[in-house]
Amino acid sequence: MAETLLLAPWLPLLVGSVLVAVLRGLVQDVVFVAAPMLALVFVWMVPQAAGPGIDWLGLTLMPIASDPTARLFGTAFALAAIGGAVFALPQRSSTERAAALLYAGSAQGVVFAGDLVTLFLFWEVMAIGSAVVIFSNGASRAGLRYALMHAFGGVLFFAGIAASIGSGGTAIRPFAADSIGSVLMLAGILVNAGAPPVSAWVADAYPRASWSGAVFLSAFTTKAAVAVLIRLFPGEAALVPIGLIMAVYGMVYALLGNDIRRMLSYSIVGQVGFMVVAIGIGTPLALAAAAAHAFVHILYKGLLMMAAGTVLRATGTTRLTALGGLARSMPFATAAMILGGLALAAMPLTAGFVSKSAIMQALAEEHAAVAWFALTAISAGSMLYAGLRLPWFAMLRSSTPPPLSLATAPAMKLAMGGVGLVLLVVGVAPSLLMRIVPGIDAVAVLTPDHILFQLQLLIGSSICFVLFLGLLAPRARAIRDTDWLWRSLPQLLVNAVRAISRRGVATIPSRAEVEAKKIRDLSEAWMQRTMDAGNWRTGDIALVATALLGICLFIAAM
Amino acid sequence: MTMRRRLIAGALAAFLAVCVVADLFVAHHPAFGIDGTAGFAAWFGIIASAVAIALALGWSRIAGRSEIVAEEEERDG
Amino acid sequence: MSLIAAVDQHLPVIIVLAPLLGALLVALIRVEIASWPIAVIAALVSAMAAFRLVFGVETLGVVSYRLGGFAPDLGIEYRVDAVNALVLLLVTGISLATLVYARRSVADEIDSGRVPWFYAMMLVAMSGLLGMAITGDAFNAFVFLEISSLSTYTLIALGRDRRALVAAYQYLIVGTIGATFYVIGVGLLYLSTGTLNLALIIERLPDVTSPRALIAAEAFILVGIALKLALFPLHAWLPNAYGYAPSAATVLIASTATKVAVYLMARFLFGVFGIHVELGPVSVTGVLIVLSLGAMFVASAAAVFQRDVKRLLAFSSVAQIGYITLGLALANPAGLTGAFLHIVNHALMKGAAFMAIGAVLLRCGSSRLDDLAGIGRTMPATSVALTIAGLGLIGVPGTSGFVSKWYLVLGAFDDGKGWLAFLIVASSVIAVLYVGRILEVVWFREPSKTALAAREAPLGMLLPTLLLAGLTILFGIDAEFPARLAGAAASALLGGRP
Amino acid sequence: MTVLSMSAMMSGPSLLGLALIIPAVVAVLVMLLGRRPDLREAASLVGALLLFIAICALLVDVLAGARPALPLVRIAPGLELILRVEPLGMLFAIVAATLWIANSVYSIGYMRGNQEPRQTMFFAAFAVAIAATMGVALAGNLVTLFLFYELLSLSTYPLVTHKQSPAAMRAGRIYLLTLIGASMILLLPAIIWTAFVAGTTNFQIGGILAGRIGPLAMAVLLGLFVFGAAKAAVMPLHRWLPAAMVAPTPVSALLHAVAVVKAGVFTILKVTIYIFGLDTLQATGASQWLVYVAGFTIIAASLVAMTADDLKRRLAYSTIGQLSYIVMAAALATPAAAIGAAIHIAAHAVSKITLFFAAGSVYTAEHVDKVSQMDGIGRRMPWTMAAFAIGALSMIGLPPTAGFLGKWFMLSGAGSAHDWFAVAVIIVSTVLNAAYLLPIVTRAFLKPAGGPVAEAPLAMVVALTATAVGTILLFLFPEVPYRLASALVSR
Repeated sequence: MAETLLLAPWLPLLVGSVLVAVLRGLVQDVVFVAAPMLALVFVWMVPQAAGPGIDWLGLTLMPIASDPTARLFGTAFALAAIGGAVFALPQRSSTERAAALLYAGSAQGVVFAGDLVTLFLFWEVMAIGSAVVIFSNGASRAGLRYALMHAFGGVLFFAGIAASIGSGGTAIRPFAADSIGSVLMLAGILVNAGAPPVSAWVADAYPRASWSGAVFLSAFTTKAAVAVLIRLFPGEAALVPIGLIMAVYGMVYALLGNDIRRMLSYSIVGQVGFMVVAIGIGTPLALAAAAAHAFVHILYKGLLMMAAGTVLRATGTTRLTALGGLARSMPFATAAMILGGLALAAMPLTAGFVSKSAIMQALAEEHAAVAWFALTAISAGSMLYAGLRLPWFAMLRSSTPPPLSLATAPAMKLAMGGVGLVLLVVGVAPSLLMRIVPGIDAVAVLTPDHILFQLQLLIGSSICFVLFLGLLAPRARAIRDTDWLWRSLPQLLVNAVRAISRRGVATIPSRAEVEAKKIRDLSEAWMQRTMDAGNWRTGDIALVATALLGICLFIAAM
Repeated sequence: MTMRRRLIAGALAAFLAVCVVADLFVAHHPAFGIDGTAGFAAWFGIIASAVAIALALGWSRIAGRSEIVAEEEERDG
Repeated sequence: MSLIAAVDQHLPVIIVLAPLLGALLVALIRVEIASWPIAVIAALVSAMAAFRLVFGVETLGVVSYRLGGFAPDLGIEYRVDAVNALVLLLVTGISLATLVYARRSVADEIDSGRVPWFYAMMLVAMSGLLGMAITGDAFNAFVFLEISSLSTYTLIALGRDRRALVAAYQYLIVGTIGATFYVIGVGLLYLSTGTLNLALIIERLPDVTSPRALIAAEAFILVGIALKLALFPLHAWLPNAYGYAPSAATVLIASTATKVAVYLMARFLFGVFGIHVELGPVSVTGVLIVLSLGAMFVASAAAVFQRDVKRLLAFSSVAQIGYITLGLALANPAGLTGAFLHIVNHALMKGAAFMAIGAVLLRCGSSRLDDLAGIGRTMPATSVALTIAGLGLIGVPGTSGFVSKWYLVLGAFDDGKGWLAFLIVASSVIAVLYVGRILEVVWFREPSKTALAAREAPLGMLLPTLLLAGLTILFGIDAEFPARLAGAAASALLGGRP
Repeated sequence: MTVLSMSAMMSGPSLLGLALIIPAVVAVLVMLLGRRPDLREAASLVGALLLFIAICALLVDVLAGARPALPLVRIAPGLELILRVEPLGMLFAIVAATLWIANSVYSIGYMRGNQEPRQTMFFAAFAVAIAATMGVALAGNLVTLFLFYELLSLSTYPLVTHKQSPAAMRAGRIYLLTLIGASMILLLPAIIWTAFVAGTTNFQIGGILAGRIGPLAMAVLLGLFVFGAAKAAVMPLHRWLPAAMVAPTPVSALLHAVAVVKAGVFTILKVTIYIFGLDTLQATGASQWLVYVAGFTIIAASLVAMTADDLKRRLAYSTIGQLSYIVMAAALATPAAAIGAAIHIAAHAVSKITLFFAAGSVYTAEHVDKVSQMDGIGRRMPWTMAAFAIGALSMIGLPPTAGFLGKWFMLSGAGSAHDWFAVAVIIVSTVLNAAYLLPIVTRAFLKPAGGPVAEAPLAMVVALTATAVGTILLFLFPEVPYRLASALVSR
């Protein structure tokens, strides 16, 4: 039993995190890359059962409990971590590396957790790790906002767990959002998933990470939330509308975005929306499809973030308005961006087509018409921003390209090439994916009607893009987002209160001063009196005594 | 609209037409009826994209902020 | 054997006579060196007698002694029960300690020619107070009251400060008024009942036909005594009297004189008139509670602003007397126990405090608060005693003040007066203020020049000071003994018969 | 080793006595050794170690189920002083004894590093305060508790006014007046009322008031206890705590972590468990109002903390909030919440002392006491600010730090009681805690260094590193506090 614990996939990553923090130079590089590889091995070696329990605080913690879902997410997380680590080899920040491994390890911990408390512990460590990844780029304020948001989500989740363990212990099991406890839990998870009304944290924080940090960020937090949703809230009907809103929101903001990584962050929310909708449907196929989509999404979003990171590292900016014409000078990144974008848009023969087909089929089987039509439409929209707008304006359009300060490092090419290869291989041979996600093996992917359907959708969308190219041109213009709620609203409130109180104070001081003077005079007089209290004239004492006697006698006489 | 864009648009339209024609000859597995009709995805894709663009532009009209603010936003670590 | 038995028989009178004879002796010999030993011996004899008597009372119950062997309705009866046994013990004990303490202080503060007079007056005052406590005769009590008062006026007037004379004069007038009121009241009682013996008065009260005369008598007597015990608002004579008297005299009168007056008041209230008598629409208890609260708050607040420590402590005395009278007004076992405990405890801690200030006065020549700065470093033992006394005044647990407050508050709850409990403790927070001022200056301020020059008090003064302070602590930790005596006193009073 | 075996052989009651005597003796020794600073400090350290050993020996007994008692004196009928250890007191005692060691080490570094005057007085008063704390922790009835509670107030006064500046004296006055005033006006009547109603003031599991007074009177009585124990700093009686910030940092650590405020919340918790009884409070709902008051205090204090630029002031308001967590948990009166409250006493102690140590270390090294001056300080003083960061995480309640433990139980207590107000308060305050603590950390580490690495004196760094490590160790191995806390509610 104990050896199960030693095979925990999070173990090499956490140990690696400590080592990376301590070590330097080539050894650090080796550990940095080897740790996630070892984690991938462990994901597949650890027995498909609950590991040993550890007694702690009167609870039994199950730090490792593997099942197919855990293994799927574990694989995706490990692949993302390997890719991210290789990609980040030119990044010399030890802090970011250590934090990234901590982050990746705790993400593994979340999906392999055997009970709610363990899950939550890893959940919080994940928040710390990811926050440090952002901080390590010097983004103090954005990092702070990110940390606060996760503290909020974490404590909601925490409160939900604490309130729910009364009924049924800490076992991981499906909940229904029917009590305040489970609603809190759901809310906490949804915060991490980037659901409205707090979706804005994703696009606020991720673009502030370094060129390499964003790759890690794009992989774990939101998808770990998806994994937890699959386990805790399968078939929760409320998730369907929430997911739809996320999908629309992500698409709209991605269409308007200027900064590549901001666009990609919005796109994360949009794609997670697909998964959330599927989880809300809740059939075995839907859940498996959500998991598969998470898997694929981790890969193609990682690839896109790598491409964006490459551009950022080379040019110092990711703003579309400043970019363009890079296809010639950065062919590798351009290819990666196009491939990633097409995978996102579910172009046939990419992995995205496989997983999105599974989701659509799950919706179709349940006759969830609204969701099906909406998501189909949003798929077309995804093509607009990811498959077309992004590569066109960033790379392909003819424009004077910004000067390149750094060439794309071989390790980065290797990482992009590897991830891109996986996307293509899975796209060509969907059975590979179906092997590790057995729930979706009945989905028809590469059938003629299916391919034709998708091609028509994407070409239709492309025609629109060509027609309305001018409207979609990037502009240096920010769009208000839901972070207005916690960034601007409090300031407005404070200002309002200040203004009111200032107006109030203006009238008060004169009166207050008068009162204060009165009180001061009184207290001085009182002090004088009390100090003199022993200095009565004898006659006064006699008078008082007589008066007292008189009163007594008077009362007696009545 | 430049000549090149017209050409591309024409090519795409032609390709789409080919697809729609091909769609007439494959077996469909509709779940909602309309989605089984040939060429459904073609017109749905165009309309959906147009709606998406309209939605985005409309929202940017409502929620957009001045450029100076946007610059500040970018600088704000 | 027979001698001891004979002495035992006459213990009550020995208690009073020993100091009186001692005073006579001192006055006759008038040799400065001899005065102090005689005075101490006289006080010692009296104290030993009191001790023996008290334990006798505990086993035998009431001790009655007929002066000259006359029957009570003709002659004077000395009567010792649980109530005044406590007071006798207290007065003799404190007087003894004060006299031991007095030697150096008196040598410093009193002109050498007057020293014998001073001791004589101390002894006379002591004997007067003891007489007031022990007698069972209302008029005899007046006589002793006058004896003690007259000697006290003299003691105060011996103070070196010129204002002492004025203070003494004022006290003389006020005291005389009080005594006059008292004697008028006693006269009214005599007219109604035909006797001066308290026990007999009580027996005959039910037959009295005119309640109005009785009520008038009560009013006169109570107001008279109230003047003597400085019940608010009749307290104005006290701060100056205490403040300007010689240190030793201050200790004596502060810890004993008012206590005996309180005893006398309790005697009349519970024994003679009955506490629950209605004075028209208002009850005696009601009036007493209001006046006690006034004392507790007004006098405490006044104490906060004093600049002279002796005056400060004097105001504090007024406030503390308020606690005692409040306990009387509660008139239930817990409250009365608290009152009598506080009679003892307050005597001890106020005695210790005034003794400590006397020592400071000796060494620094001033009792102004500012001149006490940093005295804790040069006179640590004295300052410790002062600190303990101060904490006792606040009622910090571990000091006797806490125990008496405990009973008082318990009494208030017992009476269903929860609000009163809060007022009791609230007023002790004011004590935090004035005691805090002293302690802060003494311990935490940089020493003044005078303080730096000062040395620790001489042993003769230090020992009694520390003894009283030690008792304050001891009775705070193990209050079994005083609580037993006070409890016995309370039940004796509530039993209705003196 | 011999000492250990000796104390292991001693019986429980004599250990109780030792717990009071050791610090008292240290106080005397420190006074006597005033002229020889090294010996004087050695006395403090050895005393702290001895006390720790004695308390550990006692802990072994208590964990084995013993509840040794040591009657001290019987003041008067119905009024006696007695020491009796029970799990909660044990927990408090072990926390205070452990942190005394850390604080002694730290104080030595701080007092010497800052060349503070009157060090003898300082260390002596400190030892007396520890003795008083032990008395509070081990008190067997309310009267004993009150005695030592007051002694604690008095003995810490010279510490608060240590600087003797006008501001310090003013702070001292506020300190003493609030604490003694509240305890005299409210706590004392509450105790006497209890004695009057129940006929005893002994602590008994399940309480002594059940069925003796009505719900309304019970609520009032609880109010007297809560506000009487002003050391718990429940609003509006919280002002003394920020005022006392003028004191040297080791004193702040003593106030906030080791002794004073803990004595306050300890009193409240002890009273709810052993005088009122959790079941009684649950059944009558007499403590519900307190949930709201404590909740308000938590939020309000956190908001004030956000606006404070003075580091110690910010930490002071943080303490006020954290204390009210414990008070709120006590008021919830569910077993889980009580466990949470008890554990939070330990958790908050070890993490807040870390924060104060770090603040003092920053002050000693660079004379910086404002948050706005802390740019890049984490790069110059990495150990100090790393410890601070750990303490901050613990305040927020994030794993892997001790702060998580208490919050876990408090939340499940609030949840199981369906007290959603309390849950909401904890949620909101967690975010607020993060909002006022994390910026300090980010500022310290993310802004440019602006200077070479220069830590505070070694003794201070050692102490604060030890407490920071302790914050994490307590999370990983919560066995002892958990067992003690759960013994509170087990039948």
